[in-house]
Amino acid sequence: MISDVAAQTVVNVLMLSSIYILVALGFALLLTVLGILNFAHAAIYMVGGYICYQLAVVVGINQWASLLISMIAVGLLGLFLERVFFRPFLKDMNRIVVVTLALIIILQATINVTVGSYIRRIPSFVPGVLRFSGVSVSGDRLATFVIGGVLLLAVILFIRKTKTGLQMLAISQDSDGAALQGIKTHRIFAVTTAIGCALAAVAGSLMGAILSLSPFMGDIMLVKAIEIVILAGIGSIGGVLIGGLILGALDATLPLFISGSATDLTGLCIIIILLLIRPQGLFGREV
Amino acid sequence: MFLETKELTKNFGGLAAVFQLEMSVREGEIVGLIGPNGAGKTTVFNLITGFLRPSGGRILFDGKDISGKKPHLIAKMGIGRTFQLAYLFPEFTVFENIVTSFNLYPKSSFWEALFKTPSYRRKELYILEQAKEILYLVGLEGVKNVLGRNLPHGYQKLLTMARALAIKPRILLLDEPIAGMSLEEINYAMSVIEKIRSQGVTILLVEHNMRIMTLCDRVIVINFGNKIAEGSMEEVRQNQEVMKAYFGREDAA
Amino acid sequence: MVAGEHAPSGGRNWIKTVAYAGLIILLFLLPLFVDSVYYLHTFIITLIYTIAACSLRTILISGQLSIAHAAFMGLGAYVSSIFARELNWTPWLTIPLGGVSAMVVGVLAGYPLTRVRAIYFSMVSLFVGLAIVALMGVFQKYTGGDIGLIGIPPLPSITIPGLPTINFLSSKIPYYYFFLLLTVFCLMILHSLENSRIGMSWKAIAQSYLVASSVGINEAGFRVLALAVGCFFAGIAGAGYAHYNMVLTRSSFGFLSSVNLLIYVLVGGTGSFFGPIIGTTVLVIVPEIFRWLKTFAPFVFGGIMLLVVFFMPQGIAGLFEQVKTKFLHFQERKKPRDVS
Amino acid sequence: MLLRVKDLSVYYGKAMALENVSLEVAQGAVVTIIGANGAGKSTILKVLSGLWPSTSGEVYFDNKKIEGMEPYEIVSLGLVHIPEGRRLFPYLNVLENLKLGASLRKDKEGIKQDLEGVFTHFPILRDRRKQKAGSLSGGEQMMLAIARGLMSKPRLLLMDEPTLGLAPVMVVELVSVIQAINKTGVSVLLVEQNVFLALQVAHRGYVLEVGKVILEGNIDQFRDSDLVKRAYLGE
Repeated sequence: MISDVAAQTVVNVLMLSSIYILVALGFALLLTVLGILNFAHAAIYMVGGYICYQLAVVVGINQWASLLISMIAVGLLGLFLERVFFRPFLKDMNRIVVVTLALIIILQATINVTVGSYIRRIPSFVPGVLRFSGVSVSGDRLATFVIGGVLLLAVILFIRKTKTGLQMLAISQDSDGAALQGIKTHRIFAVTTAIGCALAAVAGSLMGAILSLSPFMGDIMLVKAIEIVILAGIGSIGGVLIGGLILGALDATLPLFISGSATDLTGLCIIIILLLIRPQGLFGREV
Repeated sequence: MFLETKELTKNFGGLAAVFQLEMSVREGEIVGLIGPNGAGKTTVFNLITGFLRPSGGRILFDGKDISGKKPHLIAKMGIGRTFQLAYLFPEFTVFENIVTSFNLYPKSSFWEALFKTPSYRRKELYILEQAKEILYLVGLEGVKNVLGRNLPHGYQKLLTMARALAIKPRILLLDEPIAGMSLEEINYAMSVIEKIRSQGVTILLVEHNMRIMTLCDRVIVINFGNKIAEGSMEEVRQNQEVMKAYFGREDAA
Repeated sequence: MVAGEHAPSGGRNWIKTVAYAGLIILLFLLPLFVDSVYYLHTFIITLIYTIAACSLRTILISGQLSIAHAAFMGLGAYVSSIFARELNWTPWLTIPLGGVSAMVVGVLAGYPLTRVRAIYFSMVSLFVGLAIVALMGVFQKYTGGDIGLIGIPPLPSITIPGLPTINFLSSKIPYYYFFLLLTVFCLMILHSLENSRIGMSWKAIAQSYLVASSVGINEAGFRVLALAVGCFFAGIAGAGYAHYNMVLTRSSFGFLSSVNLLIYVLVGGTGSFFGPIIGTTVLVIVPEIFRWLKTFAPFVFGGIMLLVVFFMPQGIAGLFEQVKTKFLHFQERKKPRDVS
Repeated sequence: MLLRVKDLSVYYGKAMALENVSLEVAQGAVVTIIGANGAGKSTILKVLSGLWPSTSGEVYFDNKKIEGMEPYEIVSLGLVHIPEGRRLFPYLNVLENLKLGASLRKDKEGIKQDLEGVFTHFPILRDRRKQKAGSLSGGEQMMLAIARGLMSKPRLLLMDEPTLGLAPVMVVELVSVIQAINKTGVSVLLVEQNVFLALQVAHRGYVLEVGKVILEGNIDQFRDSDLVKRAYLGE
């Protein structure tokens, strides 16, 4: 039995971390490449979940196909948002804050009006419980970890191995310097936003199958994304993976030892203390 | 010695920007600190004024050790400075820039400021008078209501000097005070520096433009964070080491 | 003329004073024309949030964009409620106590926060806010946790000899006057500070902390002072709210509430003292007008925000400023400049 | 004329940075703009490469009007800017930095050849190709910045204060590097405070003071000019 609990905890940590990282990675990419704090990122995660739900439950197509379509659709939504709402305000922090906050309100209201605020669930991607040599784990949770892992690997390979990825890194280090190399910065901004949003959509859809969907599910996730980026250090993409794992581990294991709201407080205190020691985060550059 | 550095050292990630620098300034002098680009002059300024913490060595001002103190405390001791780029408060007018810089004398308490007590008003009126004097001293009265960010470059440089005067400095550190000025502006700025000195303020300045060296009683030449020569402008000009550092060859251009 | 009061000449100041006095008198007479409980409630909420938003501005002008402000409101609210409820202290005492405790926590959090600037400050402040709200959950015994705190005493009635007793439970009108007076009082203090040497130092730090410290301004000290002042008034606003609403839940002081306050300030415009007042008024009252839209109502709120961002780069108050500058320049050209 | 700038003015708000600056760079020439800090030298280059908008005036490169173009369009024409302070990508390695210089190019073979060419020119970069750019010495960073610029296949190379922070020995080396680049047919517009370098390599020069051209002509005239001596060497 002990090993059962241990195994489930491990899977929970990995599952939660995958979801956190999928969302936080996009948030971090937008922060380092475009230089914007996209508060609406977690609302996009929520929209992704609902698109998947509508396709799988209301339209009734295969849920794997729904997941894929949701990912593409939200990627396109990202292109639209970048062009219309982000690009005009890239250099103006106050206005980008208001724009992205307005987007949260509008996206939440849109879902509320079209689908309603009742809690929804996406049917399981991998129903039932899987057994490995006496240990049983939920299929959906394992699937989430696998899908998350594969996507993250793909994104990291994309950034490290392709020309576009290299250009993303270059812009994140020095955007004017990058423009002088002939990099089409706006094209890279668009690609980055699309990738970030698509990742969030996958996370939203998976979350809809594991737990549930609500128009306000993004609120908590936004805080988590910011926590991870801060923990990792602004500018560090690799740090997001570690930061996500740490936060996932805290959130999945602390409730086993501490009850109620003390878990939140403990997690927050750990982060605040860490930031006081290293204001630039675990892997960040100098503040 | 009025201002003195002893074995002053600053490392940036293994590279020594300033290395065991020994230099000193006497009260009432104008001293020029010169050296090629990247020689560490601005780093020395930042160390003296507390914007950087030394990695080693000491800085003595009027006999007191000031190494590693916070910038605002060093300002309070009477060390004023300007910056290489014309740093100023862009959203304040010229006059507000100067008035804001009067923080130390006279000092008002929180409650005085909140209730605008008669003593607070008296102090503010006194500050306004003082600020006007500085305005006249540097010759900015014509643009006193112009926003900092709308000011032409030469005026911005003058304003940074005016602002540094507001702390009633005993020594003023000027970082490239005439860079980017036209010949007329340079002559004017130099006359202002003369006037400041005549009020009993000691001056240490960094400058590329050699014209300003006619003002200096003494120059100190540094390269790679170390002193390579010291003396009058004439003496330094004869120095082979200096010529090599500056022009990369033995004879002057 | 003292620091911060350079531009306006005597004549214009006089007009300004009359305009403010007129506006305040109008607000005092308001209950004569409005007797709907619902409208009065909306106005009271607007007043409370005006105090909170203006105190957030105080922190903002020192270059610190805080995302924790609602948490400090909550701190004031809970401290005041707990002392009034458990120890039977009078709210007249617990409300200032709420302000002071918010201030103390603001100062304690403030010193470490001065290690970080700009966007880093905003993000770390977010954690501070979350930690405060989490703390409220930990002390469930006193705060009621997620169920909420009920039975918070209202403001006690006031008896002034020769006048009828003012009973705060009789209608919304006494509360309206209480909050109007409180708002005027708080805003006068905040305005006075902003237009003093202290306010100028705050603004100087925001523009360039390097230059500011080179002229002897203690950056850390002034930033903590801004937090202290801002948090104190947030605590006062929160405490007042507690004794008006008489029920508290900690979720109303979380991340989204802090963000809401920030929206009020940013939409109103950061360039002038009146920005947060205008922003709060527009963003509380206009959506109330469109309440009948039900689930569509949030579009009004979001729509205002987008409208402001796209067409008013300096916020709503900035729009007024633009018009005013045009008008004043027109006047200035007509009359010779006075040399003062 | 390869580059022709006519009456260029730039204002930041109300503050003037450049006023009616006109200059020309002929095909194959090395031209220098000298002036003190804050004279507006960098501003000219930023306008040329599309980083800053001009307030008025015209810029023609190869008889094409280029102001208002995006930086990448300007790079694609062969106008390549090596900015002040080098602006390398410090967390990327040398090879990646060089590849980014060739961002707009599609000719894989050509890129490979040019990379080889760069490595022959600057053998030290081959040794350091897997090292992060931020960890290089000042001189090596300068070489990498020039090499990265060459990877864009420039016709005109804009260099902003390449001597900044270089040891005197490196400055002498830089002279031969610029001359070698020029021999391959690339024109150079060099912005400098270091009069020594400018006088060594340039054919033609302009002196900029507070946003205005106060002197222009052949470099021989400069050597004898009192104005240049006075401004930079003292009386």
